Amino acid sequence: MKKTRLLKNLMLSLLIPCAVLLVLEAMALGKGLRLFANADSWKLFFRAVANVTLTTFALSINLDSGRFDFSLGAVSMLSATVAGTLAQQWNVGPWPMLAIAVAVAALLGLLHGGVYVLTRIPPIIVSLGMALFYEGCAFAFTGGKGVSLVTRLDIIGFSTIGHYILLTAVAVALIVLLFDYTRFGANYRALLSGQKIAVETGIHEIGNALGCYAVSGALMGVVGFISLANTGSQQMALNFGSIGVMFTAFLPMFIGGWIGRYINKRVGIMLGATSMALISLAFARFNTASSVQSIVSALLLVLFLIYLNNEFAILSRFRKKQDAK
Amino acid sequence: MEPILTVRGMDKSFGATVALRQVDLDVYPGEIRGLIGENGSGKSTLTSIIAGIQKADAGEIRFHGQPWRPASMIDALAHGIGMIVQETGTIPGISVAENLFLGESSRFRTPLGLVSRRRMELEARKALDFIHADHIQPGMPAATLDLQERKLVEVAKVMVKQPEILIVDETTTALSQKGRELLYQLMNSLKAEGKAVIFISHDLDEIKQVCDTLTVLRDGRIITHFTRENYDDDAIKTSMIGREMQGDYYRSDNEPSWQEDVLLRAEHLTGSGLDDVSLQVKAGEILGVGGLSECGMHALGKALFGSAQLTGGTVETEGKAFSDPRQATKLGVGYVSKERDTESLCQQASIRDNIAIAGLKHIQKKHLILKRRETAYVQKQVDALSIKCRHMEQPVSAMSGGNKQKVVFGKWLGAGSRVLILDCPTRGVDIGVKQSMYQLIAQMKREGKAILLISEEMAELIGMCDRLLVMKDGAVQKEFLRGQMNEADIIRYMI
Amino acid sequence: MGKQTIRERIPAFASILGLLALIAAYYIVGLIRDANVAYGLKAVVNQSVVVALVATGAVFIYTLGSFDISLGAATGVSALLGAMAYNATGSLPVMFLVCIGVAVAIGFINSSLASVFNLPIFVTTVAMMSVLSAFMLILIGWNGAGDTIKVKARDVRPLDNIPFKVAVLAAYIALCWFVFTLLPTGREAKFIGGNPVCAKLSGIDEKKLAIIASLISAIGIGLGAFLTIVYAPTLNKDTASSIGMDVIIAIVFGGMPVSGGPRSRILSAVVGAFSMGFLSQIMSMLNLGSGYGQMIKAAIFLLVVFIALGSQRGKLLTR
Amino acid sequence: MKNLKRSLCLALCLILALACIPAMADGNVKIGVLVSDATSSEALAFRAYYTEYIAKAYGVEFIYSDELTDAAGEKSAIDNFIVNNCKAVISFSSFDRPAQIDQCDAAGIYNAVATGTLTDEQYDEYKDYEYYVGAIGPSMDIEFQAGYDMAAYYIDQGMTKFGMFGGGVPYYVDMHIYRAAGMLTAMVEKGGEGANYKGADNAGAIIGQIYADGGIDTGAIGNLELAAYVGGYDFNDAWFGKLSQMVGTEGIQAILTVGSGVDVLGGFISGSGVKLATVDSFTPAMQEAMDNGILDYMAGKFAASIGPIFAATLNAVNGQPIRDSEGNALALGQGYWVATSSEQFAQYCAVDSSMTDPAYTKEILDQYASSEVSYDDFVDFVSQYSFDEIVSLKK
Repeated sequence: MKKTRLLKNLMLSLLIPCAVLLVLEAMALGKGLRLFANADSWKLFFRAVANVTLTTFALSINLDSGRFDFSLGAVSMLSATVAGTLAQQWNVGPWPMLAIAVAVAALLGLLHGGVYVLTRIPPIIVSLGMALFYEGCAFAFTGGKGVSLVTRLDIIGFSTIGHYILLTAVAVALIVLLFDYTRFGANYRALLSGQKIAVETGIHEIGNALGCYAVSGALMGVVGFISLANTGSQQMALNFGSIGVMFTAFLPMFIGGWIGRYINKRVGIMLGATSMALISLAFARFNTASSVQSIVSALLLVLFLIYLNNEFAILSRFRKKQDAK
Repeated sequence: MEPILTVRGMDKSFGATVALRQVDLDVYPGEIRGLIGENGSGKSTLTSIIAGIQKADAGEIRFHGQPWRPASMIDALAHGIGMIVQETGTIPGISVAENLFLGESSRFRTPLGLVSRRRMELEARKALDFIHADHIQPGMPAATLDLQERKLVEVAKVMVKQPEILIVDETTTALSQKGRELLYQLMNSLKAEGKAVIFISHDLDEIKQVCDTLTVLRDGRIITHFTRENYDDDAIKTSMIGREMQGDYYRSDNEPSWQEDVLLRAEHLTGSGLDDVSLQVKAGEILGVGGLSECGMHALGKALFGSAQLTGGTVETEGKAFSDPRQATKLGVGYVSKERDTESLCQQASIRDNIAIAGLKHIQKKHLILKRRETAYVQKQVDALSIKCRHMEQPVSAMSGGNKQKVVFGKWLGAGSRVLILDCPTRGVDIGVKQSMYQLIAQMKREGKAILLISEEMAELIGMCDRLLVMKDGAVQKEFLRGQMNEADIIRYMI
Repeated sequence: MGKQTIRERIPAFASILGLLALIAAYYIVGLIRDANVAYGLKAVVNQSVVVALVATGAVFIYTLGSFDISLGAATGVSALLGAMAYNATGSLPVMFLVCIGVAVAIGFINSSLASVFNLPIFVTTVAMMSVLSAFMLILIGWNGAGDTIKVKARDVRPLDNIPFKVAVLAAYIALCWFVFTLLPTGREAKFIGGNPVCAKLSGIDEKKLAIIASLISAIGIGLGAFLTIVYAPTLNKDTASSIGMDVIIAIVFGGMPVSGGPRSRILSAVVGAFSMGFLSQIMSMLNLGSGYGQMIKAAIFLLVVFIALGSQRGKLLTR
Repeated sequence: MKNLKRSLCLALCLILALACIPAMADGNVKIGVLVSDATSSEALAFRAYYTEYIAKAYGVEFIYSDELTDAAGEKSAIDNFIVNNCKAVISFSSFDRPAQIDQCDAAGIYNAVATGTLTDEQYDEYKDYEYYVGAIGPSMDIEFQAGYDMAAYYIDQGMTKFGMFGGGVPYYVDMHIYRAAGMLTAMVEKGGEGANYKGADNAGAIIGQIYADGGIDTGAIGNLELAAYVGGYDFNDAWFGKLSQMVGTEGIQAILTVGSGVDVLGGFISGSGVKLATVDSFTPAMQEAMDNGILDYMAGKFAASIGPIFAATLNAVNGQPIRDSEGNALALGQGYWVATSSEQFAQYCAVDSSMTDPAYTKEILDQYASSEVSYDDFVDFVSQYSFDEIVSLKK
């Protein structure tokens, strides 16, 4: 009984990624291509899984608690900029650089949380201000030059499938442990749906919120590092040029939420991110024009949301049809 | 005998509002102490300070003779004082076990620093068994529990710590008879062990039945104490409201009466927990609906206003059918929700906005809403209902429960509703205001309005209704007429 | 019955105080930097008027508690199609109508998508934003004249003057104010923003209001698009792209809660848009360079919001 | 309430304190600079030359605009310059050139175009405007040629299989389209009998085809092959994927980029053996890329190439605008330096280090930023932009 249910849950969890894979592979075959043609495709796929998974974690940690965060992109940009610059100056390899990026990003997250906690300005507005501020910082820090590490083969060489899998696995494991099996996580989940009760019971909301911002920041530090190590350069962005990152995490977050009914929520997010990574891979393999890409992504987002928000109605109509047969 | 708990000279204010002034209180071992007072009299504030939810501005509390300064609710509970709060105290998104050990997950830390869910759930099982809540599973998400089960989880959460003092704040309204009896039993066993209980309730009958001593608060002060021997309804009520009750409490007449026209007619309502309910309310009639909290009567209220998801049935007023709140409002049907704060009012909005919102079409003149007319419209309701406020721009969030309910009444009366569906209109309202509301309902009856009164308070139903429908499991079990209602009969059909 | 005390009224005026402080700072910095302060005032009007228009309309959407991030892209698409229509017909009225019409169509799609399928507006508009931006690029491709779509500058120059723009803005604000305060719409919208359940149980038709709100805001977008063409008749793929974020900031600057509800005010948008205009003048006079400039700007933004919010230190963190 | 007041005071003090720092440098001639790109290495090198070298050497203050994205932004920025009493505007932003000139003319401040040139019709309309200084920079022909030369360089080495990065091509950026068209034209011309790009076999037709498509199609061009193409600046996973895929394309020999090649492709190129060619600027980062074999061919402007337009602008501000015999404004072309080896690159950098010893030093510019300079002298001076000529100028 328990076993069959477990199996059923596992199958439902894998439903979306597998369906996406099948559809895309079929489309690829139709075009005479293979989705996974060579090592590059695999690398792209696992990099996207890592990026999207971590970004979606970073977004959902705070968004689930009703805290919008427009500054994710700016945090990843600024932490990568600082880490890249220091790696260049101190001539350190990828692992120390990753550590610097994570530490800096966690501090940036903490600062963001600190401003929020001190001023009590609604989080969405604080995040707008912080996004602007961090973009400005990154620009000022490098004089607008950004970072170029294209000649640092040790750092560029970090971009391997193995490392991507390692980073994703470690991040998922840590996040699952942190949010489902620690005191911090227990408090977090309590605050999530019962803010008032939790605070009155004696849970320290401020500390928890600061922790969330720091963790979310640290994740974006990894994302920034991955992208800098991948291309070898970090471009600057001003005037909210960095906020686009946040939007890419919505669809995987919703998909993850759906999958999360059948399996651990964070693993669900990873599976959602996997689906998105497949779509990214397909865009690259089919060399889809970017305007088509953005329209397709937007349509997917809307369609999935339509399903989610009308699931009950859709399912009952479907069942009625079944019954009629 | 030495008191376990002494409170001396406690002050507390919220901004300009003084909640407590110079409160002294002693609680002795082996007693069940009732706290009673109108809304805003300071009962909840006093107990929440004792339980560590908030801090006093001044004064001293001693527990077992030692100064008592809990850092939080958890801290207080760990050191012997636990409280079951008035509102829902469980968090829906986490499991029962996590709710039971909210804020204490570190107790289940493994050597690796992680929290052991298995151990937590084992402990939770014990706690639930302790209060005989065998049917609740510790691993279930709290969201899947019903209101009563959630309250039981809260009870278990407090009882597992075996507190020296248990504070129960208006908990029983959420419990069925069975749940109540369970709670009384627990309270009595605490009493037998020489511990103490502080019990807060609006229900005078209940409090008299349960408590050994009774302390009355008014406007943040302790007014007087009663012991079981000298309980006297009138004396208690008088001390609560600070004056003698004038006139009738409920209706004075004892005969059912109504006019001929049917103002509200419902046929075969099914769905949302209702099972083929049909009824009609005539002009000048007060139709009561009673039952246990989950019997479907609240869903019925919503369904009659067109805001429930039904699978079948029709509702019409004066021959015109309607199926959503918008049409209902247009046709002169008003609905006062049981959830006053979340469904009947917009908290941040002013008194003005809240009263005017349903009557905009009456305020409009040539389609325009002029502030002057609006002010006059609102002022009329404020005066008619004697709503206590400094000015009508005040946000309703800062008002007391009774005053808020008056605003809700004002909203529908101003809009000229001929049919009023009142779901627990006096819930959490203090006696003084309650009385004026009953008089208001009686007056609406005289004005020929059709009133559907849904209530969990038997006395109120018996006191006010021309006819009473008793519901159980979503269906009407029995109809009583005014003059033929008696509590024992009614309860028989309820359960 | 008593009246509100001055102290109770302060929050309503905090944002105006913020604007006044910025104006004062503008004059002081202008004095020190020997700037052409009078010309600067004109520049502020020119630069703020489009944001003010779009933001004023957006107040309706924000009041409902929704959050629209596609306003900039909608303005851009309306402007591009307006310009193309002008080039096809040579008629300013046609251009005007196309701007408004396109904006209304987009608003209608947005709101009906959201209300028919019960979608959260914010995410819907995120999707809408990327569709519209992609569409702008496609339009430029169709137009086939390089990276821009141009209207002859001299054709629109007669309209490119402050009195005309201020008149358009004033007329639109008057319209919005009328709908917001003299018709039931505004009150109902505030109620929905404050407590949607209660609003529904008070007989308010939420879907109808969502559609009305997006139509009114669409008029603002259309006017904004029209004035964008008038101000700078050469349009490209990024035309008006910054307006989406500017509008959010303007509304917040103007002291309106982003969550909408009863404390929403029409004038917030104008106050906010002009505050931003003055702030950007101050920043340009200080000539701090892009990075530091933006850091200071962010700090001032947060500071002004902080002041406008007053001290609301509850026990719980705001969400 | 107290809190409110305190914060307000704080805000004011902050602004005032800030205002006083740059106010020290007051009294100088102010020149506004319009930029639509604030972050590319070329833009930064230009900016450093102006703000670090020229500003000190000539006692002028440059006020830079934000990174502009549209014509409305240009107009607002010029308004801000006018507020700041700037005497002239040097423009690196080309969303609406005529509007910029009109606006400056109406306000009575000088306008100079520092990148690209006006079209012939535009020039005819504005050449006699009092406040139009003129344009110095690569014309579209020079851009076309830069692309052509780049492709020809590799074809002549016998390479046949290419990739191309189109940058702003999907956004219809003229400069990038002309460079890309130059590359394709070289392929068509050198691709043997009957070579064509989608049926187009001459420069004009190819340019037209790219404008029509908003992109570039891959495929054989005669006996050459354009095996992969990526455009745009999406910076998302799929886009990076396309880029890395392009580098990994079977048998690809060189990737021609219309710009920022090292920034977007550098990471993928390392160790792949594929040659990378780009149009960029002579910065240390590029030098390093070239030293490490990541960058193989670079056409670039030297940072000080914007010196002459400053000289012309300063002359105009000082009341002696440089005009030809008929009183027309300047319209001068200026081409790229091309480096194909580390040594060459190092030489170039040695001649042009923007902070201390730029290609156009104050000494050189002073000869032309003066009342005595004649139109012909100036034209002659600008035309000597090649590396060797500059070296001899410096001597």
